Amino acid sequence: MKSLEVTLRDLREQGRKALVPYFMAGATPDWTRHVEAALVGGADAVEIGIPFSDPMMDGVVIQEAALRALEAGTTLETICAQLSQQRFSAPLIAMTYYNIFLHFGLERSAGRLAECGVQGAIVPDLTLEESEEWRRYCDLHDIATIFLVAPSTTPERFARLAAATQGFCYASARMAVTGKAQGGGDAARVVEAVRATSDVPTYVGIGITTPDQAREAALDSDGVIIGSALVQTILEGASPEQTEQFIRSFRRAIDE
Amino acid sequence: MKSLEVTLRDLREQGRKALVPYFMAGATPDWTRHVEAALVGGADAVEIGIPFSDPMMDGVVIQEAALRALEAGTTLETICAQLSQQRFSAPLIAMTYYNIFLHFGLERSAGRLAECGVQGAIVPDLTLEESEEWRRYCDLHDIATIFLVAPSTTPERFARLAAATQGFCYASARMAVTGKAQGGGDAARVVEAVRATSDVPTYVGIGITTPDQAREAALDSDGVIIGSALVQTILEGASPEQTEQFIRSFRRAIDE
Amino acid sequence: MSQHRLYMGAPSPSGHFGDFGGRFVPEALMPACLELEVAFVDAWSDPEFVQEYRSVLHDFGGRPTPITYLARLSERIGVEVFAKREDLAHTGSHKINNVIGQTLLTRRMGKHRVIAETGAGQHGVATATAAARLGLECTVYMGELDTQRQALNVFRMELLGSKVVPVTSGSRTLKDAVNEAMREWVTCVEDTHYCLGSVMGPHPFPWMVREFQSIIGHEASEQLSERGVGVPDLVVACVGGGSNAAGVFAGFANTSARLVGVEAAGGAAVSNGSPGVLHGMKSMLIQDEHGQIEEAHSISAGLDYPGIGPEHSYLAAEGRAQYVGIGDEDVLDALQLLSQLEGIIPALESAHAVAWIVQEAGRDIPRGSTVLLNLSGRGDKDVAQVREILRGRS
Amino acid sequence: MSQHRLYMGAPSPSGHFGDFGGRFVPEALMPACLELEVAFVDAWSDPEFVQEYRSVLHDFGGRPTPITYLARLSERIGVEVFAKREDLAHTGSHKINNVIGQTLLTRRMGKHRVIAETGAGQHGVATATAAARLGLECTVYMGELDTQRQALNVFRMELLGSKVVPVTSGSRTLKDAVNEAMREWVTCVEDTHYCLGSVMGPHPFPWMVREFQSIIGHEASEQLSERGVGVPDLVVACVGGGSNAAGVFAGFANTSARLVGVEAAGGAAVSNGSPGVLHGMKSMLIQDEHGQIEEAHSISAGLDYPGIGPEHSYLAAEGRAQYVGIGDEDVLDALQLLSQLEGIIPALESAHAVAWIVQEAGRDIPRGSTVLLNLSGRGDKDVAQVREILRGRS
Ligand SMILES: Cc1ncc(COP(=O)(O)O)c(C=O)c1O
Ligand SMILES: Cc1ncc(COP(=O)(O)O)c(C=O)c1O
Repeated sequence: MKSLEVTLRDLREQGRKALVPYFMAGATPDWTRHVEAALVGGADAVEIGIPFSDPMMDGVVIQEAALRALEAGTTLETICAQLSQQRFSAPLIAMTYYNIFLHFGLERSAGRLAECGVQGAIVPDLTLEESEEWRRYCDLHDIATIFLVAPSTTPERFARLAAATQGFCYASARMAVTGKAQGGGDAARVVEAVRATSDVPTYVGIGITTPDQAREAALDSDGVIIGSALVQTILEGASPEQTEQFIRSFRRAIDE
Repeated sequence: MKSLEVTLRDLREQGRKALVPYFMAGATPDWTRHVEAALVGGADAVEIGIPFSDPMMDGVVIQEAALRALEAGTTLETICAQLSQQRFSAPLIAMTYYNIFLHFGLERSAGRLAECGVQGAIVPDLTLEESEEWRRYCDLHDIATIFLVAPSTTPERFARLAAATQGFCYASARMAVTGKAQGGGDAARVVEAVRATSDVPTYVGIGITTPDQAREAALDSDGVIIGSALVQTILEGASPEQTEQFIRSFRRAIDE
Repeated sequence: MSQHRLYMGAPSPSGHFGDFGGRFVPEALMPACLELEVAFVDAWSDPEFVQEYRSVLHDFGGRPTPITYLARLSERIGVEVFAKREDLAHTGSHKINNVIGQTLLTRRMGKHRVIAETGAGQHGVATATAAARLGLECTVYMGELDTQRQALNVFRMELLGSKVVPVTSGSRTLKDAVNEAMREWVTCVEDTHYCLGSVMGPHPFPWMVREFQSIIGHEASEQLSERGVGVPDLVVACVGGGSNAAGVFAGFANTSARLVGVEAAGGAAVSNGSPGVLHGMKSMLIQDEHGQIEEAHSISAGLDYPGIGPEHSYLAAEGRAQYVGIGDEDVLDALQLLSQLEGIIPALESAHAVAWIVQEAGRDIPRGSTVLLNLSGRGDKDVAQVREILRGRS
Repeated sequence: MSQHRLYMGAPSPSGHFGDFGGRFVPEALMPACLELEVAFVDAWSDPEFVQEYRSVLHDFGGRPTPITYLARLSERIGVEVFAKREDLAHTGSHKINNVIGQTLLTRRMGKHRVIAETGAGQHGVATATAAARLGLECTVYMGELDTQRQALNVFRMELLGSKVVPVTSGSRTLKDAVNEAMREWVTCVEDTHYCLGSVMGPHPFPWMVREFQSIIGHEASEQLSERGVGVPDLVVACVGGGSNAAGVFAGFANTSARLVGVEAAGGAAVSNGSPGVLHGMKSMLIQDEHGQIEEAHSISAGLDYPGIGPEHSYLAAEGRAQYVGIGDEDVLDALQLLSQLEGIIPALESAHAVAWIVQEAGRDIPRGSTVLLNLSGRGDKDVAQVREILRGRS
């Protein structure tokens, strides 16, 4: 079992719902300070978005963040270099599209991520079927490969994905790309489908915008992922302190 | 034999080359005064153009004259009314397109023309083959039907057209529509072709622009027709006196 | 319908269809008309020529064009509509049929140049196309107003190697382009063929162009038979000069099918015109009380012609075909309807025929009738114009 | 050329052509891809479906398109060139073959709506057309820049009853329209089919679109045999995503014919790219040193794509097909040359293939060779642009 999963299972055993915020690396110069602030605010793990020119699974907010990051010259290497300069108090999870790793070299990517403390990777366009080679290198470097499931996932795939995912299973709350949304979507049903086949921690993401939504999602699941809503505040100029407050408000909601 | 032809044959017997100017009826308000002036200047007969919207055989000058005449409200009837108000000292020849007569009524056209002293008609788009009915009515009213021949006319057609034409045979000097041109064109050859088959008077027209050209054309033929060159001076504002001078200059040239 | 007379055969030796047709041209052009007649008769009875004409239309022109059953339109209006898809022919309309015939004939006559008139540019582009293919020189006369309104078609002709001459006389539109082409033909008739664009002009043009277009009707008749539809109750086509209508009618003139030609209401030579002589022919014309030709007015440049081919005047006089007028508004509606229901954007010209069918379905066209619609061309040339009009409204 | 391997059969069960292809999509779309694969395999082996696909393409789409021998061009360059005339297909290019297949499949899957991406608008117009015919709802995603550059095509789609959504993300061109269509598909995959426009995207699209386009090659092969030309020495087609090329290659992949795909020099994924993953597939892509996709640059919107279909990447890797690049200047010259010599104004895309043939005749193409040129579309859509460019020069 990967280190990430050990940590996250521990969390669950402690009865703590996981709070996992997403940051686009390089979208602002002080992005690592936002990561730290989130940890102070109560995040249990952090997704580090590595920008890609064609983010097929992302809505406008994260697209915009990626664009800014790319314009600022962000690359996988600059990100890793920045991450290497400090140690974070919670696991980091890289999130990006497959082409970034493919181009950097699969083995080299996994190694470099591990070097700078990354313990998991989410590659939304890498299907289970295409993931074998990537998983092999991740295994070598103790990187958990995290898979998504969606409301459209079939029972047979729920079983295979839940079995394959490591660290946690990323349950899409709705049929949508990342972005802000209302309501709880299909989260409960999706989580239940995962649980029917596996005891891997299952976190809900996609469209969780408010603390209320997060509270509700956490009720049915083991944790929540906050992406666009957070990234938007940062794009709009939020300070690390504001990020800390932001995270704290979600923390409070899911801990209720 | 039609009156017109009797007159024109007489002229030839007198050794006089015929000078036949063309006027667009209605192109200027004083157009009948130009006709009179031409007679004073030495014209032997006058072509009276009746404007048609689609003058397929005419170049830009006569098109423009027709347009002005039509804009001034000129019709076959207004022309006849004006012609009826006076007697001219030389034969008048109507020139227009077939649709004008067809629309007015063929028999009625011939009758109305005859009433106001017209003795001949040139209808450039009425082919010999289509002319039977028109000729019948012209015969009833002593109107000579004048046919054109052209450089492209075949020997067989030369014979038929020369036999059918009355008054004179209109020999096109060149393959062109009415307008100003240079040189003598094919006039000599065309006139010769007519003469080879008929002794009808043969006049050269199409493109005769200067007294020199007229002199040359008259050498080989029995007369000349002056159209666009004259009409253009009138469109440009020439007075009847200037028309008289214009005609006189051509008269002198062909009498040399 | 019982019939004793055979329709759409050859005209009389002098080129008449009943009271209409004939030859009304300057003498300078008579030899060319006669030469053309002889050449056409000779070629059209030469199996080798006919074979070449057919194979060029097959290999280059995209024939046979299909017949499309318009399922959704038919359901909507309660009449079975089959469209003959001339919009799929090369250059986008039936015009190619005629120009292939005439350019092959031009070469056969030993001439190396063609001239043509054009209104919106369809016939001009088709002529330029056929001329390019055979390496003939080509000059196209086009009303100056039209060269401005259809600047892209001017460019197309130039791309194809043709010269386009703006005509500044008269109304500076199609009618004047014909006049000018005729005038120019006088000057170059020796080595130049005048490639007239419709079933109009002096004999043998109306006959010859109809023969070159009759491939539409013959194909359609065979295609409908193959499909088991047999002879349709109606054959409907738009009419400018009348070439696409003549072409499709030719396949059904001696059957029981009703023939309907749809004119633009603003240029309805048969409904609103009277007999007259223009552009070398006697036919029905829009003219004023003095015999001055009037300008036609239509949203579709291709129907903006004050006359109609003489054979149509004859068919109308005989009662063999019926001619109706459709206004611009109905045309726009029909164009949108066909686009949305069938995925075919018709030319504005062709949309006249669609509009009449839609209007009369269940009225003059009994429910359940089978109708052959000649879809003479595609609407790509018209979308900019239609867009402007529809925008102006909303 | 001796061959042991058979080309252009089905990909591996996971949708790979050698190292390329596959499925790289969000999990949310996987069930739809799997459903589509099953539906396609089922339909494509159902003679009734195949028959319907063929008959719609025949009756509505204008197939078979002819093969035209380009006599004057051939004489000029010393190589025998035969053009497969996809420009004569309904909507003006080969795109109709694919959309007819996919919309029929959409209906068969019980979905009532399609979405599509489009660059210049060709695939969008084709999809809107096919959707109108079947009464499917249709939304087309188009880069905002492209909606402005190709406003008339936007209007065409609207006329056909489709909704056009301008895409404001990224470079606001084709690449982003694909991203956006994929994103939207995630939200409506239940009742909506994504009608992808080329042999790209996740399995089964590259295979399915190739199969729907292979009618080009099969027809051509038969037509050339009938003419006694037999197997040509070369088969040449332009390559954007690669659908027309795949379609024509499919008829000759297992013959001795050399296969040549002509890319825009500014978007030459095979010549200048490297392997990568984009838009659901692994293939050759134009990308920077960090794996960021670059914008392609070409005078022709249809080739303005930074990738290429995965099967082409495979054929290139195998050496079975060769991919070359042609610059904008040569394309303009070729467009003019073909127009003037043959009376065919090609699409700018297709002119790339012409340009390469002209350039290599007597060099890489030995004198006297027979070449099958896939003329993927007509240039009407491009004349305004070409006019501006040529004007800017003179
Ligand atoms: C598509 C189309 N249909 C019809 C016409 C009218 O011509 P005709 O009546 O000769 O078929 C034209 C003329 O340009 C046309 O382009
Ligand atoms: C005429 C034409 N040819 C070629 C292409 C390129 O697409 P593909 O490579 O898929 O054939 C396009 C795309 O729009 C096109 O319109």
